[in-house]
Order: sequence, then C-alpha cells, then structure tokens
Amino acid sequence: MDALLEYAWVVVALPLLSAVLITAVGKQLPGKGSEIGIAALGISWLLAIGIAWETFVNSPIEPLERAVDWSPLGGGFVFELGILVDGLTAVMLLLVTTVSFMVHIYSREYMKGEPRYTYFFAMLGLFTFSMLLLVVANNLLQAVIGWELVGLCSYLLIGFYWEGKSNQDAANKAFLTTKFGDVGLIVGVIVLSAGMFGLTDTPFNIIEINEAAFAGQLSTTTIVLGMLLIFLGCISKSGQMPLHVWLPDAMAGPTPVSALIHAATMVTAGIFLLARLFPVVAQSQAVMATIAIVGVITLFFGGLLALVQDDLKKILAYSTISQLGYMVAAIGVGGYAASIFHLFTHGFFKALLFLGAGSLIHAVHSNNISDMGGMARAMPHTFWTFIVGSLALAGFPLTAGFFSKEEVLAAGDIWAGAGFFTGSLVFWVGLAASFVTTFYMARAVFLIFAGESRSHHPPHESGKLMVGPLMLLAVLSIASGYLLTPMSPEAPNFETWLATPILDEEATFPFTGDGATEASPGTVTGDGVLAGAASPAPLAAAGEDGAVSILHGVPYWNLTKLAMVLVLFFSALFLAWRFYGKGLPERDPTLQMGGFSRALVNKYGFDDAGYRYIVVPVRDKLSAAATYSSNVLIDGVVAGVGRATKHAAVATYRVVDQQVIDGGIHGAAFSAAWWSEKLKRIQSGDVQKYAGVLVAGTILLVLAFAAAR
Amino acid sequence: MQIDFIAILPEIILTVTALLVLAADLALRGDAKQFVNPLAALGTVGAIVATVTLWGSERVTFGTMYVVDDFAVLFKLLFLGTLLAILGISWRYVAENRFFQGEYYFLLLTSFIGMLLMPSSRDLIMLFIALETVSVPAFVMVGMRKRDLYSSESALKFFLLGVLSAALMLFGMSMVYGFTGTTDLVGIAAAISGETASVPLLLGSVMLVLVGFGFKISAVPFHFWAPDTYSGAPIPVAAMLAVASKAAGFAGLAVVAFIAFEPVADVWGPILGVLAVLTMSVGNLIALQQRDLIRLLAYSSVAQAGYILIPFGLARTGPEAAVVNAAAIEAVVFYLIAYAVMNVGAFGVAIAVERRTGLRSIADYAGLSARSPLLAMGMTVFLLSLGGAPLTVGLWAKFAIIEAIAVDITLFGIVLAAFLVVNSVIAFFYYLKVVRTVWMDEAPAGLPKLQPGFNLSAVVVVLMVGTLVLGVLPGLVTDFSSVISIVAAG
Amino acid sequence: MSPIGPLVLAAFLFSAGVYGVIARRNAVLVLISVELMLNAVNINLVTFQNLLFPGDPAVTGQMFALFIIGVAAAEVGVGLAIVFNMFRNRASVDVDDADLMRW
Amino acid sequence: MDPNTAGWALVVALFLPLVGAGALTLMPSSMDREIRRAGVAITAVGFALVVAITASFDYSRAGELQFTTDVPWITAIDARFSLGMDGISLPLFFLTSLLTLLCAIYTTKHLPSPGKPKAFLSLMLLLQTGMAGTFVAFDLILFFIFFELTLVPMFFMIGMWGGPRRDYASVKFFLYTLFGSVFMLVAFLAIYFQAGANTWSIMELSTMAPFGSTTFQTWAFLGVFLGFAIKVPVWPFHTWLPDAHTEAPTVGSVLLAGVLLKMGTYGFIRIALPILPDGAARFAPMIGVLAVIGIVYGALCCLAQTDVKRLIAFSSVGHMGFVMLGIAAMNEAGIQAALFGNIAHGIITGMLFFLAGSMHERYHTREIAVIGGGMLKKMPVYGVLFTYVAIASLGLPGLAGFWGEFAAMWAAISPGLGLADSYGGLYLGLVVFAAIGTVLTAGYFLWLIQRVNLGEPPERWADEPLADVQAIEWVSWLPLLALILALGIFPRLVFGVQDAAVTNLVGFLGG
Repeated sequence: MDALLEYAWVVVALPLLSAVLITAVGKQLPGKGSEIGIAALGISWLLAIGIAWETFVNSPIEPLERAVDWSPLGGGFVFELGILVDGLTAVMLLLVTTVSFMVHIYSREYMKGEPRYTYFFAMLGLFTFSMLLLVVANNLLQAVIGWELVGLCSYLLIGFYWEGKSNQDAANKAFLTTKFGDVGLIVGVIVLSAGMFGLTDTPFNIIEINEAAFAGQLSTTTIVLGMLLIFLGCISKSGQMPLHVWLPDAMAGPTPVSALIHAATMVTAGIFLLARLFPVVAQSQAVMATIAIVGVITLFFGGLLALVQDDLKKILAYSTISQLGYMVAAIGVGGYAASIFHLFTHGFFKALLFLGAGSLIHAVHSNNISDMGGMARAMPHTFWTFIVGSLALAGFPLTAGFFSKEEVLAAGDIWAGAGFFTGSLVFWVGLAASFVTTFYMARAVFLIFAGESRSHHPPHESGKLMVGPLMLLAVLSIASGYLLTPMSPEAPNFETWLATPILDEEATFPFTGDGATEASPGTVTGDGVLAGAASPAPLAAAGEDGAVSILHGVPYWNLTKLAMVLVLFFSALFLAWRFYGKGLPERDPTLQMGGFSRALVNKYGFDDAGYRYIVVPVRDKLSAAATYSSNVLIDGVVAGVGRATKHAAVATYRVVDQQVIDGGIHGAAFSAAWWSEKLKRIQSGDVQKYAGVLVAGTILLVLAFAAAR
Repeated sequence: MQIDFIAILPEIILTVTALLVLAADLALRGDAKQFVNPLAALGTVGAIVATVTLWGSERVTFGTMYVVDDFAVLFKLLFLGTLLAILGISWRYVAENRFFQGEYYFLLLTSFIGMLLMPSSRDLIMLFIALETVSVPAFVMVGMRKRDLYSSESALKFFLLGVLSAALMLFGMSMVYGFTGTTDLVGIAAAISGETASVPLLLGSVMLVLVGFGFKISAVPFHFWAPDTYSGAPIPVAAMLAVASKAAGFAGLAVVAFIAFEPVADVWGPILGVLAVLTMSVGNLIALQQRDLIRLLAYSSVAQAGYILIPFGLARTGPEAAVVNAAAIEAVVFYLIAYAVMNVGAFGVAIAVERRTGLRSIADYAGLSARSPLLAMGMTVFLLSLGGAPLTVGLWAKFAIIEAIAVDITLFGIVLAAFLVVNSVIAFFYYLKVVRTVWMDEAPAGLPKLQPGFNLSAVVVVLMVGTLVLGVLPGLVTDFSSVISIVAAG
Repeated sequence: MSPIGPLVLAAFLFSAGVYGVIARRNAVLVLISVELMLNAVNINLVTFQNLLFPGDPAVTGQMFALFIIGVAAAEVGVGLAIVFNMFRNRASVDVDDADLMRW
Repeated sequence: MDPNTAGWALVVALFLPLVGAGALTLMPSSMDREIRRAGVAITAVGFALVVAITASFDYSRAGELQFTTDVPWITAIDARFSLGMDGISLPLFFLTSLLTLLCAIYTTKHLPSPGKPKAFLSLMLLLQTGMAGTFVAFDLILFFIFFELTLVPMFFMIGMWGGPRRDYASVKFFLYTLFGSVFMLVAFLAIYFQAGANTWSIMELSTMAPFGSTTFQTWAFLGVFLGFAIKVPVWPFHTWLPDAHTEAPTVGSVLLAGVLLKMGTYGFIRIALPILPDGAARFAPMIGVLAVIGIVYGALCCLAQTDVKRLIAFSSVGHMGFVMLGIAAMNEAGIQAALFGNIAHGIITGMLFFLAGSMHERYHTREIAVIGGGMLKKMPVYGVLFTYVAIASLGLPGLAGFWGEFAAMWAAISPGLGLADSYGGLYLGLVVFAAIGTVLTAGYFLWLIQRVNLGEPPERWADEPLADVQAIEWVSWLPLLALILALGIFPRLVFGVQDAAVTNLVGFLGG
C-alpha cells in the first residue's frame, strides 16, 4: 500500500514547482500563469486523494517515514528533511490541496484584471508548498521552517494591495503578532530537542519525541516548558485570545486568500502541531488545562464579537476565531480526534463561506452586509451554497459541522466524566457558543439574502469558475461529516484514521481526574449530544483505575441532548429572524425592542423576557464589552507595546549609545586634548625656566635614588 | 702603551675626512663648494667598510678604555648609516641656503666621531670626551643660520641646557670617582657591588651621571631643549639631533648603566621606568597640539625616547638578571635601528617640502599627494611606522619592547606595557592627522610640484623600502645574540 | 689633609653656579656660572685623587680635571660665539629675551 | 592540485592581490577605464584560483590543514610563515575572494568622488590580502600582521572616499580597532612565554592547551577578547561600527560588513577558545550576556534610525550578537552556528550595503523619510530585491539568515564546558531574549520595507526618472542573491564543510 504514500513528497513539490514556473514564465502565458498553478494543484489534489484513500481504508496504519540527512548541525546532530505520512498527514494533505485547488480555480476569475495577477498565483503556490511542507514534516525543525514560510506568505498576501497604508499595517501586524508567538514555538522546539540530546542524533524527529514522551524519557520540565512555549506559538498562529487581534485585520487581503490562509489552512497549523505532538501534550495535565481554558475563552468571546460586525469578512473572521477555539479546547480535553475532525470539516465549510462571501463582494463591490440584501434572487447558486455553509457552521444536524462540533462537546463531556473540571467548562460554554454562532450566522444570512437589495451595483451571479468550487465545497461541507458518525463502522473511520502506533485504542492518559478513581466506566461514559464510546469496551480496556483512553471510539445518539441542540438552534434562528428577517432594521434594534415589548405584554411576554434578559445584554452589552476589550484593550496593549518599544529604542539610541558609550570614548579623547593643552604650557620658551625645571627634576631624582635603599 | 689602530680605524678615517673637507672647502669656490658633500660621503663609506671588517672581533685598546665588540660595531654602523643619510638629505639644503658648507660638514663629521667613540667607551673620561665631542659641534651647527633669530635662539637654549646637564653629569662622575677610586666602568661595577651599593650619596651621584645622557636622549624633564632646538635648527641638524645624537645618548646610557651601575640596576631600573612613562606620555600629549610639523616630530621623538627607555625600566641586578637585561638591550638596539630608519626618512620629507617654500606648518602639507606622490607615500609610510602600523618596522620595534616585557612578566612590566599601548594609540591621533592632511585635503592653489632632487629622493626611497622590508622580514636585523656582550660584562 | 674643606668649597661653588645659570639674566654671567660649576667638579676630582691615592703615580683624577679644563674652554668659546651672534641679531644678551619659540 | 602538496596555490592566491596592487600603481592615472578593468581582471584571476583550491580541497579530511606552507620567517622570535586551510577557513577565504571580485566589478561603474580608481583599487587589493591572510594564517604573529594589515587600507577607503563625517569616522575606526589589537598582541606574547615552547603555531598551542594558571588564562583571554570583541563588534564596543559604515563608500561597507567583522569572530573561534579554554569557560557567560544585549540593543537602535545605511549598520550589531551567542555556547553546534552566521551575515549584509549604496546613488539621500516609500512602484525589480534581502536578513527559513540564528539559539540551550550545570538557567534566559530579538529584528525590517518600498511614491520622486537595477549591478549582485538562497536551502554547503574541523577544535576545547 505504501506505493502511493512513497510519493507524498510529490504533493509537496508540485506547488513549489508551479510557484517557480509561474515566476519564471507566468507572464508570457495566455492565462498569466494561473493555468500552471491550477494544473499543479490538480495533480497534487488527485495524489492527495489517493493517499487519503490508502491511509483511510487500511487504517489504522503503520506511519511511513522517509528522510534524508539534509545537513549536519554540529555535535553529531543532524537536520533531516523528510516526510511522515500517517492518517493525520493524509487528512491535512487532503484538506490543504482541496481548498487550495478550489481557491486556485476560483481566483482565476475572481482576480481577473488584477495588476499583480501572476504574482498572486505564484504566492498561492508558494503558500501551498509551505503549508504542505509543515504538514508532512517528520521533524519539528522542518515544521518550524514551514510554519515561518506560511507566515511570510500570509504577510505578502495580506499586503497584496500594498499601496494602501491600512493594508501595510495589517500585514505587519499579522507578521509581527505571529512572529511573537514564534518566539514561543522556536524556544519550545529547542527545549524539546534539548530533552532529546543523548537519546538520538536527530533531536527534532517527531516520532522519536512522541515515543520518548510516552516512555517517560522526557523530564516534566522539558514537557511542560516545551509544550507551553509551543502552545504560545499556536495561540498567535491559530488566532487564540489574546493574540487573535491580527486575524480580523488580515481580511485586508484578497478574499480567496482569506479563504485559503485565514480560514482553512494556515490558522489551523497550531492545532495541527498540537495534534502532532499530542502524545507529548497528553503527558501533562497542566498543559492540557491551559490549552483547554484558552480554547474556551476564545471560542466564546470570539463568537460574541461576530455579533456586531457589519463587514461580512469580519463576521467570518471572528467566527473562525471562535471555531479555532473549539479545536484548541478539544485538544485540551483530550479530544484528539474530535479536534482534527472539526478542523477538517471547518476547513471545508469556512472556505465555502469565504468564497461565497467573495462572490457576493464581487457582485456588490462592498464588504458590508448593510450594502447587500435580497441577493438570494440575484445569486441563486451563491445563495444555496452559502446557506449550506452557514448551516454547517451553525452545527445544524446532519451537516459536517454538526458531527464534528458535537464530537468536541462529547470529548468535553467525557473529560468531565473523568473528573476534570475543564471538561464541563468546554461542554457548557461550547453549547452556549453554538447558540451565538447560530445567531450571528442567521443574522448575516438574513441581512444578505432576505429583504430588498441595498446595493448600488445591480448584483449578478458569478461565473462558473467561481460557482463551481462553491458547489464542490458545499457537497464536502455535508459529506465530510460522515467520516465519524454514529452510523460509522468501528473501522475504518475518522478516528482509526488518526490512530498511530502510539495513539492506539489502548493508549490512555498517564494521569487521572479527581472524581475518576471511584468512577466506574459507566459514569465515565460521556453523554454528550453524541457521546463517545458507545461500547464501554475501550474504556474498560483503559484500565480499572479510571484512566481515560485517548481515543473515544464511535459515538452514539443521545436524543435528549440532541433535542437541546435543536432548541438552541431554532431559538437563535427565530430571534435572528425576528430582528433581521425583514432586512436591515431602519432604526436601532433596541428601539425596535420597545415596540416588541408591547407585544410581549400580551402574548409574547416569555419571548420578551428572554429577549430583554438574554439577547439584549448578550448582543449589545457583553459583545460590545468584548469588542471593546478586543479592539481597544488588547489592541491598545499591542499598539502600546509597539509604541513603548519605539520610545525605548529611541531612548536607548540617543542616550545610551550616542552619549554614554560613545561619550566615554570621546571623554577619553577630550581629556587627552585637555591634558595636552595644559601640559604644553610647561614649554614656556624661557630657557632659564627650562633650566630650573631640569635642575629641580634632577634634585628630585637624586633624592629618589638616595632614598631607594 | 701599544695602540690597536685597526680598532679605531673608522674614527681615524672619519677624522681624516673631516680635515680633508675643511681643506677642500678652502680650495673650492662658489657653487663648487657643495662638492665637499660627496667627499664626506666617500669618507663615510670608507668608515663603514672599516667598521664592517670589525664585526665579530673583540678588540681592547687604550688600556681598557676602548673596547670594540659587536655591540659597539652595530652602533657605529647605525651612526655611519645615519650620517650617510643625513649627508644625502643635506646636500641641496645646505647648498641652497648658502651657509658655510665646509664648516657645516666638518662639524657634522666631528660630531659623528664623538658618536663613534660612545659605544666603545669603557671609562668615564672616555664617555665624557665622547659626549662633548658629540655636543660641542652640534651647538655650533644649530646656530649655523647666523642671521636667523630662531636659529641663534635655539642654539642658545641647546647650549645652556647642554652645558648645565654636562656639568651635573661631571659632578656626579667626580663623586663616583670619589667613592670607587676609579673611572673604569668595570672597576666601578666591581667597587660598588656590596654594601657600598646602598650608600645614598653614591646612588645620588649615579643619578647625576645619568642626567647627562638623559639630556642627550631628551627624556622628561631634560627634554625642553628638543622642540625649540629642532624647530630653530636647520632641518638636517634637527634630524641629526633627533636620531644620531639621541642614539648616541642611548648607547652611552646603556654602557654606563649596564656595565658600571649594573649592581644598582634595581635602583635605577624602576626610576628610569617611571621616566619612560613620563617621557612618552608628555611627548605624545603635547604633540597632539602641534601645528608645526618639525615641532610635532620633535615631540614625537621625545615620546619615542620614552618607548626606548622602557627596557631600561626592566633592568634587574644579580646573576639571574642576565636574560632580562639581554632582552632589554636587544629591544633598545633594535628600536634604535628602526627609529633611525623611519625618523630620518620623515625629516627628509620635511626638508623636501620646506626647502624652497619654507613652509613647515602641517596645513602646508595639504594635498602633498598631488604635489609629489613619492614624498606623500614616504611620509605616510614613515609616520605609520613611527606609530607602529603593521608591515612597517615600527610595529616590530614596539613588538621587541613588549617582548622584553613579556620575558618575565612583573606588575611593573604590565603597567609599562599598558602605558605603551595607550600611548601608541594616542600617538596615532597626530600621525594620522598628518597623513590625512597629506592625502585627503586639497592642495592650496599655486603651490609648485616638488622636485626633491636625486639624493634626497634616493634617501627617502631607500629608507621607505627599508621600513617596509624590515616590516616584512625584521629577521634581517633582529638577530643580535651577540650585541648583548656588554651584559656579560655586568 | 682633610678633604672636608675642599669638598664643601666644591659643593658651594657648584650650587652657586647652578643658581647663576638659573637666575642671572645676562648671558655672559650665565657662562661664568657654568665655569664655576665645571671648576667645582675639578676641585672635587683633585681632592679625591689626593685623598685616595696620596703620592700615587696613577693620577686619574688630575687627568680627568685636565680634560675638563680643556673641554670647558672649548665650550665657553662656543658659548661666547653664540651669545655674540645673538647680541648681533637682537642687541641684547638677556637670555630671557630669547623666547620666540614656545609650546 | 593535490591539497597536501600544493601550498603554493594558497600563497599565490593570497599575495596575487598584493602584487596586483603594486602593478596597478604603476599604471598611469589617465587610463581610468583600463585601471578599473585591470582591477576586475586581477580579482577575477585570484577568484578563479580560489575556486580551483575549493574544488581540489579534500573534503573527506576537512578537519586537517591542507595547502599548508610552513617556513621559518623571523628566526629570532621563532615566528614562522605558516599558512594552511581547513574546513573553517575555507568558506571565509572563499567569501573574501568572492566579495572583492564583486566589489571590483561594482567599482567599474560606481566610485564616489574623488574618483582615483587606481588608489581605490590598490587599497582594496591590499585589503583583500590582509583579510584573506587572516583566515589562513596559522602562526599567531602572522595572523596578527594580517589582522592589523586591514586597518590602513580601510582607513584610507573611509577617509578618502567616505561621506561628510569621514575624517571622524576613519580615525575612530582606526584607533578603536588598533586599541583592541595592541592588547591582543600583549596577550599573544604572554601566551608565547607562558607556553614556553618557543612556538607561535596556533595548532601546536591549541594542542598544548590548557597551560598556565586560570588567572593567567583569564588575563590573557581578556587581552585577546578586547582585540576581537572590538572587531566583531560586541556590545558595548560597537560604537565605531555605525560611524564607519555610514561614512564608508559602498564597497568599503560591503567589505567591512562582509569580511572584516568576521575576522573578530574567527579569531575567537580559532585562537581564543582553543588556546585559552579555561579563560573561555570563565568568560563564556559574560560573552553570552553581552551577545544577547547586543541582539536586543541593536534591534532597538535600528528602530530609532532614520538613515537606511546606519540602520543596516546597527543591524550588524544584532546579527553578530547571534554569532557571539553561538560562540558563548562553547559547543560544536554553537561554533557551527557562529561560523554559519558569519558567512550568512557576510553575504546578506554585504548585499544590503550594495543596495543601500545604489539607493543613495539614485535618491542622493539615505533618509527614510525623504525617500518616503513607493520604491516598488518606481523601481519594481530593485524593490523586490530589497524586500528579498531584508527578509533574508530577518532570519526567514529557507534563506541564509535563518540557520545562524536558529542554530545559535539551539546550541545555547545546552552550553558546553560544563556551563550547562552552573549556568543552565542563564542560558535559557539568553535563548528566550535572543528569540525576542528576532521579533524586534523582524519589526524594524518590516517597518523599513513599509516606509521605503510600499505605498505610493511621494511627489518629489513622482516624475523623477529613477533607473531600475542596471546590468553592472546585476553582475555584481547575482552571486550574492543566489548564495543567500543556496545557503538557506543547502546549509550543508557550510555546515558540512566545517563539521570535521569544528569537531577537532572542540576537541582542543575539551568540550
């Protein structure tokens, strides 16, 4: 079966090749180079599908690792360039190539007439290559390289319209914020590799690190310090609070870029890395708790922020932040498979939403939903694909988003069942956030598609090249969810796909929760909306001390919770419809609330209460506060840090460098000159003074001699 | 008593030459007078040949007063070489400035005869005579520009301070004679070893003896004459004073210090060390202020004297001291050779620039590179060498001194080294100032191109080549296993 | 004989000479002071000679003294020449008028 | 050529420029273009020879000296004329020869007033001999000579072809470096007598090491440290660097950044560490701290600069800080990193100075505010190159800058010589701050790009015809641009060559 896997490197190489070719000859070609990119990505895509298939049907599989000694690093250590193909890699390969391929096709029309058309495609190729390089990395150093390169591409593409000051700032902000996180990543990687000294010549090798961690060869310090630092990198890269601030600004880039980089792939690199190193993460309860809490905060407040946005891309950006929060939180509560599963599905439907948004923006030449409205009639395909995407994002049952998000919640529930407080946190907050998600997506959808058109340009449906990808992604937004559902077989399914020799069914966490000691498997059985571990078998196998197994097995239906989700969904939908169903409210919704409340007196008092005491505070106050905290506080801090640094810089330069240090040198020189000025006076020109000094000196010396003994 | 004429052959040749020069001067008329110069040069070459033949031999004559060993021969060669160079740079200068050429060359040769005597002297009387033979003609030569106020004033200063220090030295010598009952250096050494070595009065008079040489080498506080005299005297004379008579002073100092007063080396060593520090610091610091190139060179040569004094500061007494003292003397000798090469060169260039125009302030050297690339190149090389830049002999000179220090590291040695380092950095300030003016400033309009003339160019070129060649292969002269013979005497 | 007398005399003469060289403004007097110093040295030498080797044929001291006398003559000759020259140039023999060159 | 016997090749390659300089001085100044061509020819021949040497170098024995020459030189002090080349010397030697060639090519078209190509090229060739010699001299005295030899030509380069404050800058450069190196000479002599083996041979002394008491080693190391640290320059000895760089002509800056600074770090690695391991071990933490201060500090100063060239100059302080951090790690990885950083910085910053130079020629100013952005619009190709090199300089993986920085931090996490036990925490802190330094570095470079490259060109340049990259610039830049990429992708090109040599060296270190 390895036959195909051996060629995984081709998947990586092709985009690079296309980037090079496009830069070289792109301009001369009729398609301005786009055809090269599309062709290359197409082949990569097919290959990736093949690899995914191979790994999936035969899962769980023995990972395939191929590496060459790329360079000695001194001390006998070696930096190897290699590929590591297992389920996780295959998933990512599939996701990245698919979205990238779609974006390539889409951009061909979307970017038409751009002055830097060719450059754009070259960059897409370069980005795809970098992302894949990171994905297939068999060692952390290579991963870091890919990581930094995607950062660069992101910088270059956010600043694609570099004539505008704001775009430049956005690009710099993105690069520097993530670069700050990279401090953590790099030092973390260094710390981990330092733990491997003496164990191996390839201290960056991921598999070896994982095995060492599982075998307890790594000291707790190494693990905790290393992983926390690496997690800092993830926080910045994957838009976790408080370092998410760059992501909304990153929307300054062209929409396809937002879809590819800032929704589907690059921002998920952090989660991918955590998953890659999950065996290490799993060694430390502290690390996992930190991850979980950061994730929870992000998923909730990130979602709230989306409520008050008018810019469609900003709405999607904040929702991306929130969804990334889910993934991170899942990692934090042991939902290894759940997290990647959500990453996988989210990649498709968020890319879909962005490309849809792009199609809309293309039509009305504006990002603001207040300029849209009534687009359903004008752009039917965009409409229904967008609806699919929104449903998936909102987690409407039987969409991909539904299954993956509920997996996350289930993971939280199981974790809670095992006695970890972060578990219930993830579960309940995640549930609440799904309400918010539904609300803001519904709001967006209503404002865009319902009511009358508010656009200044007559909207028109986009061409095939743009609609085609939408459709395919829409299909995937539904289908990809079925890799892990209650209907799925024991194997192969998404979870067995991700299983590795280390993370097999027997694998368990080395620590146990508080309540877990007396917990029988039964109680440990999470009863999330879809609870993991339908059959208690893996848990029983997980040992009688209640140790939690890392893989949860196939979920099963739990109708009560399912009902709960549906209620949440529809209530949110209904509320949104109430406010926005008839297009953009002329007056401020709060005033509209006044008229609403009158109706409550007689029949809808229940709604009214719900509205007054839940929605209004949440939507206006809390989110406003969150917005404030995000845009003013954290941004302010970031900006402040920037300014402070500048001042520090100027001060250091002016005072320390120019005066203290240099001054010292000059001081020496001047003092020499000063002495010189004084001393030369001795040369008075009067010979008898000379004689006097001469004699005096002689007498002194004579005395010195005489006194010498 | 039987006299070894071979041993004193160089002196004899030089004396004869001097007399011939005088006679020739009477015979020749007008412009022809300038041809006494080649005559003198001829005699000098003869003396050199005679001296070379003495290399490696060990001759003693006039009782034990006069010794010719490698130490002496090396110094004699140094003097004669310098004499040749000075003759070279004097020719046109003297000829054009129309002063008594015959007398000038006669006095020059006489003064050098005194120098030749210096390193061979092994007796206080001999030393005194040598010293005066060097000085008295110099007094006259400095005042040779009779109508020039500066010249006569500098002559006066030079003379007064000279005789004063000579008198002080003589007083010291008389006291030493009183204590030891002999004027023979070795005898003195023998006499003052033992408890007499700690009689304050004796030590005091030892110091007085050193004063005379301190004056010759212009060590602080005996240096005051140097700047005024150099800038007043005809430049070739200044060169002679700055190089040859200074070297003679060091030769005498070495002889008297390491032979006669070796037993009390632990007394005069440190004090000369302190003098060294004073000398180089004062010289360099004042040099920073100079606008006049000759005065700058004067102070720089004061500073150089300070460097050369450092090895004396390292001197020790006792049998185990031999190695240190040997290293010290080697350093001194090598430094003097290097110093002669580069300093005569610098003065030569100064002559070429000053000769016609009479310009001597540093500003007047602006754009020299355009007016005469050769001279500019020469000046650069010589000054950088004085500073101790690599690939010039100057570096090795300083190297030799540091090496002498490092032979047996003491705290005092480290202090001296530190002062040497700091001073050589300070020194670069003013050397570079000149170099910058020469190359990087625009020449004032209307200045003619310089034609230094053949002899002077030849001298400059030869010295420049010497500076560089020795800078690459100092081995050509650093190997003096034999010059330390005078230490063995100690 | 006791050497004390001559030695004290010599010391006195010498000091007087030093004082004269430093203090007297007239160049001629300065020259004379130099003479004083040199003769003080001569007295010293002769005294020591007679003190150390009374009636000894080896008369180093006297020899030295003779040399000094000769050299002194030469020096004073040169000195006078220089002083005259200066007098011709500036019609003054005050040494401290000679301060053209300084610093 | 057989690397065991062909010592002559190295000697020729070393002194060819010197001879060339002499030949140039004989040409009449009137033949302006011929002189410039001759300069290119000489350096080209020299480079060809170096390429031949590189080709015939026996990489399987990269740890041992090859192309050795060893003849008595100054017998009186046992100084020998001993040249050689191992895996550490080779890359630096190659770089020197290459950069000089490129500078000569660049000079054929660009030479600031007052012209005088003859003098300029002669000085440059003299400088080349000095620089190249430093990397292949294996006798302390010989090393010192070459080390010092570079001062004089560089002094004249800055002083004659420099900017408005050239007098100040040139003298400052000269005296500053001189000051350090004289102390170094004293230390060398101390080492010589302490070792008492009547040899100046670096290799023999390294083999004998450690000798002398720890006190001796500390003092000797201090002396050597002063000499090299000023050259590198290590904070706070760096203040000569910005002035020298800012005032120097383009070629001067390129060589200064490209090679001269490397002589300092090379000296540390080749001499200070192996001969004085105890002293090194004592100084290592201090060096590390100074290095990291330099990194952060250099970056901060860069943020404050308004002059492009001065900014680049200060960035050197930061980059050399990484090199010193690698040295402070005192282990193989660290020294590897330091040497790699050397090369990378030489290429990248050299290139940056080329760019700054031609920027000045086009805009006649280096003030960022005056240039005011829009360069990508005015000169697209140039702008792209500028971005490329700047990004390389901020240490992006895939380009040369990354390996030096990352490897240095990576090595510093577990310093050698038992430092890990006593100073483990300190070094971890150093790594963290160094990493933060990389962020600041990214910060000022991006800011620079934004202010110079991006946006619309301001009015005053709008209709100014500014020529994009010209042919001669392409010729002299392409090799560097290519190397930046090549070293980034194939770090083995340097790491591999050095590996064995570094292993030996650390063997001396006893680490």
